[in-house]
Amino acid sequence: MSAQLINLMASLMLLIAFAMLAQRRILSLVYLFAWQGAVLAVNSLIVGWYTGHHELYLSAFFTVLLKVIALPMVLHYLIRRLGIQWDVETLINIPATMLAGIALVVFAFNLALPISQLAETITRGTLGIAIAVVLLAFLMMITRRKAVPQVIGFLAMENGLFFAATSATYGMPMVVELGILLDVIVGVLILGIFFFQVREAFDSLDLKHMEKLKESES
Amino acid sequence: MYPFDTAPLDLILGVVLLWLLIGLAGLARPTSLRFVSRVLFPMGTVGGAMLLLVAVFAIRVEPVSLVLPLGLPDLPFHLRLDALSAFFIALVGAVALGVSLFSAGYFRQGEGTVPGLLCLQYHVFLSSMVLVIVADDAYLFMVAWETMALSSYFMVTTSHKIAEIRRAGFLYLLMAHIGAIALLLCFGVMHGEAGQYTFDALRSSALSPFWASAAFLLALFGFGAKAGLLPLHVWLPEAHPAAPSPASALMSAVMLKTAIYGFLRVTFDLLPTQIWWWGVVTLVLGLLTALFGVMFAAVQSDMKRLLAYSSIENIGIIFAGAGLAIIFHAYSNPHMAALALVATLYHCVNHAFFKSLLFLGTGSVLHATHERSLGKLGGLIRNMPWVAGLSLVGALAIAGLPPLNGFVSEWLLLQAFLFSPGLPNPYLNMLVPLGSAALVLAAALSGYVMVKFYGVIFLGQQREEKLREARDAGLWERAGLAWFAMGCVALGLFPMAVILLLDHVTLPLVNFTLSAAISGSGWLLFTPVAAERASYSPIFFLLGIAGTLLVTFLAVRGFYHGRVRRSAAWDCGFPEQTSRMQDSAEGFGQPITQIFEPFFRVRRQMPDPFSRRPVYFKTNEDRLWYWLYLPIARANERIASWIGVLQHGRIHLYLLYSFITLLALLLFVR
Amino acid sequence: MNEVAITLGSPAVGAILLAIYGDRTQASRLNVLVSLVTFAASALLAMRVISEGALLVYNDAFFVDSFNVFLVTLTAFVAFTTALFSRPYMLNEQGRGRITSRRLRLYHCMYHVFVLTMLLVLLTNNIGIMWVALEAATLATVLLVSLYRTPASIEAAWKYFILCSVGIAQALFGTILIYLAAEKVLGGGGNALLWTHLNQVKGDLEPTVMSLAFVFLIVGYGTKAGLAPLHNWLPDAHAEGPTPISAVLSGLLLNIALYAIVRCKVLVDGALETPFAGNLMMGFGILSVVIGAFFLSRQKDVKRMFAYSSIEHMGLTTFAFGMGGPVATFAALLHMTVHSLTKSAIFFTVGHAAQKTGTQVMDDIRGLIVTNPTIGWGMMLGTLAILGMPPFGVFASEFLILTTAMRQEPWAAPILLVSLGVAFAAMFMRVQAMVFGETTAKRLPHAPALVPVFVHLGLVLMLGLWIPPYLADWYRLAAKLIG
Amino acid sequence: MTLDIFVSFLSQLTQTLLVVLIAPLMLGWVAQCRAWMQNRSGPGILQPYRVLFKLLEKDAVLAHNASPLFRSAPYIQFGCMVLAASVVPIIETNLLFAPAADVIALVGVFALARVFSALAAMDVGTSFGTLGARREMLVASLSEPALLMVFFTPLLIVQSSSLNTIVDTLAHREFALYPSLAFAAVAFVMVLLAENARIPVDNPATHLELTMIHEALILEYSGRHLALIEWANAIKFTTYCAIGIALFVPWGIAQAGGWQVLPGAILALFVKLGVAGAGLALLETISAKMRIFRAPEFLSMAFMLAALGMLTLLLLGA
Repeated sequence: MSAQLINLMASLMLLIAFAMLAQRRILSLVYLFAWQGAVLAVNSLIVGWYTGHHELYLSAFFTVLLKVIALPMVLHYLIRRLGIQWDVETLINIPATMLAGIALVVFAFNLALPISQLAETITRGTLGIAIAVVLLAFLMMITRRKAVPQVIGFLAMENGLFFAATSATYGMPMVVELGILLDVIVGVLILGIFFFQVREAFDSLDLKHMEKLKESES
Repeated sequence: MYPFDTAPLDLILGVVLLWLLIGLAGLARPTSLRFVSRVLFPMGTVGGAMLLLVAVFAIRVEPVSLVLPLGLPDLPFHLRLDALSAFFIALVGAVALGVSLFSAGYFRQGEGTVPGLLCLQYHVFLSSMVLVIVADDAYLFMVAWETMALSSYFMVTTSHKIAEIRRAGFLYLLMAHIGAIALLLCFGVMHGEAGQYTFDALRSSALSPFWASAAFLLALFGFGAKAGLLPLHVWLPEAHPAAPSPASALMSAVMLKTAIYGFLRVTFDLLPTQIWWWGVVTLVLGLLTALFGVMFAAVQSDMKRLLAYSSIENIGIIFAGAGLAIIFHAYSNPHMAALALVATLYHCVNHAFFKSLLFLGTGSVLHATHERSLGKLGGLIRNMPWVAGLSLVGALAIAGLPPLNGFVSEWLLLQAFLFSPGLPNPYLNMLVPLGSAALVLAAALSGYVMVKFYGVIFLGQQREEKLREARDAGLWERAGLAWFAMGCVALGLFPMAVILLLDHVTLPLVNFTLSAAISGSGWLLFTPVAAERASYSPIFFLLGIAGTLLVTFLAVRGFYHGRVRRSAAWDCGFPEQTSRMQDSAEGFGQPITQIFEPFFRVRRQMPDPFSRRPVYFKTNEDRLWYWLYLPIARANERIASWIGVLQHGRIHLYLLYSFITLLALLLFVR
Repeated sequence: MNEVAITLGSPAVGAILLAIYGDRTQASRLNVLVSLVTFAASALLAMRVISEGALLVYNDAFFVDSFNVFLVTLTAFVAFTTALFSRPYMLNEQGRGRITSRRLRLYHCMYHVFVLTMLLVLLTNNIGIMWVALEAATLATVLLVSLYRTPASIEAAWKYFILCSVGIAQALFGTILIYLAAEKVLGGGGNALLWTHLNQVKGDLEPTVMSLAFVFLIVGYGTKAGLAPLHNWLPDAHAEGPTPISAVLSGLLLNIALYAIVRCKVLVDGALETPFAGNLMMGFGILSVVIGAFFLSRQKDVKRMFAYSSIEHMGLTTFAFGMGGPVATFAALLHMTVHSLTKSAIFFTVGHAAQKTGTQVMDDIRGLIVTNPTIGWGMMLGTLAILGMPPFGVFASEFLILTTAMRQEPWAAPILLVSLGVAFAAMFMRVQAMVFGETTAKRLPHAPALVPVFVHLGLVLMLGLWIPPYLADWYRLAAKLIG
Repeated sequence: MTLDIFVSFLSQLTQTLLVVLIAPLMLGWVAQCRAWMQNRSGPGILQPYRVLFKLLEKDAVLAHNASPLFRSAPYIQFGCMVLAASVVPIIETNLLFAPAADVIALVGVFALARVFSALAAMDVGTSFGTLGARREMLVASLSEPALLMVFFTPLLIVQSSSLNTIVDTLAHREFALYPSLAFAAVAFVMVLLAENARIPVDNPATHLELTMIHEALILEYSGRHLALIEWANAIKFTTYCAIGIALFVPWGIAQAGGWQVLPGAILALFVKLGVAGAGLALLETISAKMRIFRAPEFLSMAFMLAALGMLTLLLLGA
């Protein structure tokens, strides 16, 4: 029963990750990111409930607080302030990206197999999905042309890592969890400041303006 | 035997310390010329004399070694003084003595680096050379070696505001560093057990012939780069002229010899075996270098460049001798190996003496006339009799004329060459005598070069007005020059004394001494092999010439008269004689350019026949520069630009790099 | 144990104080003072570790052994000298109107946060916290890199932020994997991430997981250490940030990241008993050396050039650590030390040179030795030192590394040597042109503080000729520790 | 002991004086032969002596800027040549001075003299003087290697570089054919022509400055200086011939001291010199002077021949 639930959550994570990869509009990206956070939180609740690791509740609580409420709000605010809610053109066209993503998933599952055999958690099957989510987020960062989607990709990667942590080891020790969360918060704050700096320097968040520093001619 | 009660190595270290202190003292009052030149340099002279004295006695004593509490924790500085190093130390001391004397009167205010700093560089240079020679482990050797390069680099770039000098300095340090890298590889190849890098460990390391040859070739490359062996010579004619004359003298006279020392040390001492083709390679390279150097010297029009190229020639001769020694040693013919080795070492000393003499002479000329180009000098024998007279000795000696020292070493080397038909290898029997012909050609051409050098600078009419104000060198400078001139004469007249010292050097290296053959036939006659085999007696020689000269003079005066009338030069009755009618430096070199045209990269600019003020210039460049060095530089740039494409400025690509790296590694792990 | 407290506390306090008073005129003095306190505390700590051996404090939260304590001292020392240097430098920058007093406050505050995070990375015993602190170090410096708010600096900061964060995210995954492997041996909970505990049981850790973990870790921390091909943020960040930051980034942060890698390598080696981790590090090392060397010969911006030289030297150090064995590790530690001393000294001189001439373009910097001999000689000697010219210490370490390579990895030695030759040609040509020649440069309002430069170079010179016995033992201990 | 030193000293003295005195005669003889071959009644064999005495009588005229080097050069050249003459075994091999210089040192003596003459020529600083110096040094620097290669062949046969030993062994062995020596002999003649400023390399009788080599060197000399130089050159020429004789037709040279053999040796010497002079005269009559830049080719030819001789020796052992 629990296993099915967890696997459901895992597949939801993967689905959302693909959706993000495919998504063109920034705002919907933000919503997807929020959903991902929610799924993550639910997942840790379930795991915590079934395995009796009650510190997972706390981490679930923080996840909701941060990744379902705070970050999306901040991003939403930024996007409206900077007036960039419109669609994001990607470097490679979407279908190609999807194909690459699928290849990555296969690779991730293969990679996860030996590990998940070692792990004796009930959630071990989902480790492959966790790696897949991380790699997909990575891919998304590579393919996106604007600054904000890149950041969202980065946060998605963070989610993937959390998911991996919960699924592989029922979460990291509390200190570390808190530290990571702290880093994420600070990072996002800095990013907030940063967007404005970028904006005032290039009056756009398009990364193609940020290709001055290089070694190759022309 | 050994007169001092302190161990020789300690005394030598004391001198090194003294020199370093003198150098630092220079920083105390960096701008005061009087302090530096009247106090510090004379003290340096004392150090040089001390060094010479100690080393000459130390050649005879047993090797002594010492470990300093410095260096790497597992590899402290090891020092060792055996006959070979003592011999080269003596060389350093002798030259340092003379050059310091000269420098005491040489430096002027407001020429490039401040005197104090120059003094520091100068003395650090000296001490580093001594340390190179007494070093007994790879680390200390490398440290001293590079310190030597560094300190001399700073002296080369003294007047760094001139672009050519900056370029010369850069080229010099680059080549020195590349050579040092090769040496590092060489020591690495020879590594002893458990990564010990003391020379003892290197000696005891068992090397397969392949690795031994690798080590040898690396050593040849590294030391050749420092000595200016073809094709690694390009820096030398740039760097040596750029430095102030005392520095040039030290670099040519001693620094190149440290390379010879290292080469002999590695080849004969550290490497377990010698293979005959090593000798052939060295011999051929040496002869090529000698011919190349002398040819280019013949066409130079800058007096210091000319001397630099002549240094290349002499280095070639020295390497040829070393190669011969290797061949004989490899074929276990100790007597001839000893002969060749003695010739090599003897030529090292000789070159040190006459090259310092000539470089210092050019220094005096430079200060008297502010002119380096031969085309603007001439007739200085009238204004500067001292410098001219002493330089004449040097010029004759470097031209290899009896009874001066240059001839002795070349004579010995030829003797060694003439024995090669005794070798078991038929090809060598045929080829080595031809090599001797190349050697003789080089020697003869060096005579040509020296006539050009001396005749154009000191003889003839003065080519410029300002030369009339030229003043002769001061006392200090004369003293320095005189020291070297005396050395040239003494080394020429009393070779036996030196040979007897050199026996202590050859004995450990090729385990043979010439003393038996020499002492066989008195001290008057110099017979390195056997009296009936070959003999040469400089004393008789001098007596013969001088005696006849005296007799003739008296006879002519007695039977006839000594009347002399002065008048204008006849010159086949040409009405007017201007100084521009004499051969310019280019003119004098022209036949050489014409005969050996293919060796040069000649660029001429002929004047237009109708031009009011005709301009003519001609440059002879080094083909190797265009064949070897520029291609390498271009290749480097091309690779760099290829790699440069990687850094494209797009963050996506950078992320992609990390991504691919990650995936690749993961695949690699699975 | 209170040394640890002061060492970590003083920068924290300093950060808070300077966050409030950072814009006062005396703030820079306070800055120096705080760094001095940190340095003093770290020195005391070092003495105690030398006398009493490794110590474990605050129920195993912090761990000081001979490996990290020397890095702690080094970090605190360079941080202190950099603070000394940055005082006149920043005042000059303010005078030139490149930064406002508010940004000066930000600078002072963040400087200490940065130092704090680095010290935390070194001192903590928990590899999870190590990760957190390293990420925090990135975050602390991002805003410093973009301090000038020029488009270039913002671009650099953006790349720095994204690349390092993404990279370090991989490191987090690696940490998770280690945790996964560890909790089967040590059981769950906090102890499973304590390095000391892990070190005791490293033999029982699951090899496959550990090797996977190390891949993620080296990609992650390697990005921060500037290993090619993950180095791309490094030259931009060094070139565009204020020079004191370039100095500490180059001299300290890279070391810290490398430290993290080595700590993990110890565990992985214990678990695998194959040279897997070492080979991986050697590969990255060689690649970095080659790429760094060849990039050098394309540089026009002086700080960029020295950034690439840092990449090259980090590569050399990584290679040495990868070879392993007492000598190589000894050499690597020595190289870390001399590199950070020399490189920061060079950046000091470069900073003042750039201020004098008002540009970082090397073609416009000429004749430093004429206008300001100290700067000129500092840059010349520093460059010669970093290029591995004896008698400076860099040569000592390079000598050991190369000779060991010749013995253990003969294939690598020629590659390294050629790269070193190329690097020499490229760098020395440019530096000579900057130091020598004619010039027209003006004086600076605030006299440059060049004492740090010559202190550093003096130390490097000493290390080339004589390594003090206790320092040598210290290195030996550390080398034994790392194996 | 003392006695045979005394004997060797005496024979040394006789030989040296002999060469010094007959040297002008040799020149005169060659000139006379040439005259006869060209159907001229020549000036007579003793002409060179007359010239010398006339020159010695005259005042020496020096240029204003002539330095001491200029005045001392003739004496040095003369001294060098006398030394050379006294080293070569001409009438007998037991010479006091012979060990002072072997063949290599002998070449050194000639080089010393040459360098001084070249420097002296540059001293006054006239256009032709420098020109002469340049050409002289060029020719010399090419002929010296050839000369040494010539020496190497007999030297390798005898395994000794001292002329005494060479002559001793060559003169008093049973007659054998040495093709290598033949090569060497031809090369030696070519070198001899070049070194002594004879046709075809140089023309001692020329009056066209632009073709001068040796004459241009001594343009500024006059009076006793000129006389000494001419005499020195005569000695040089004779010594060269003597060397050739000693190397290639040594028969007749007395081995050890003792008066009874000397007359025969002297007689043999005169005959050989006479023949050699006549041969040279013939050579000079039938050949014409070549351009200065042909000289290198000429000398490299000589060098090649000498090297060939040595190689044949090493190859055939004969």
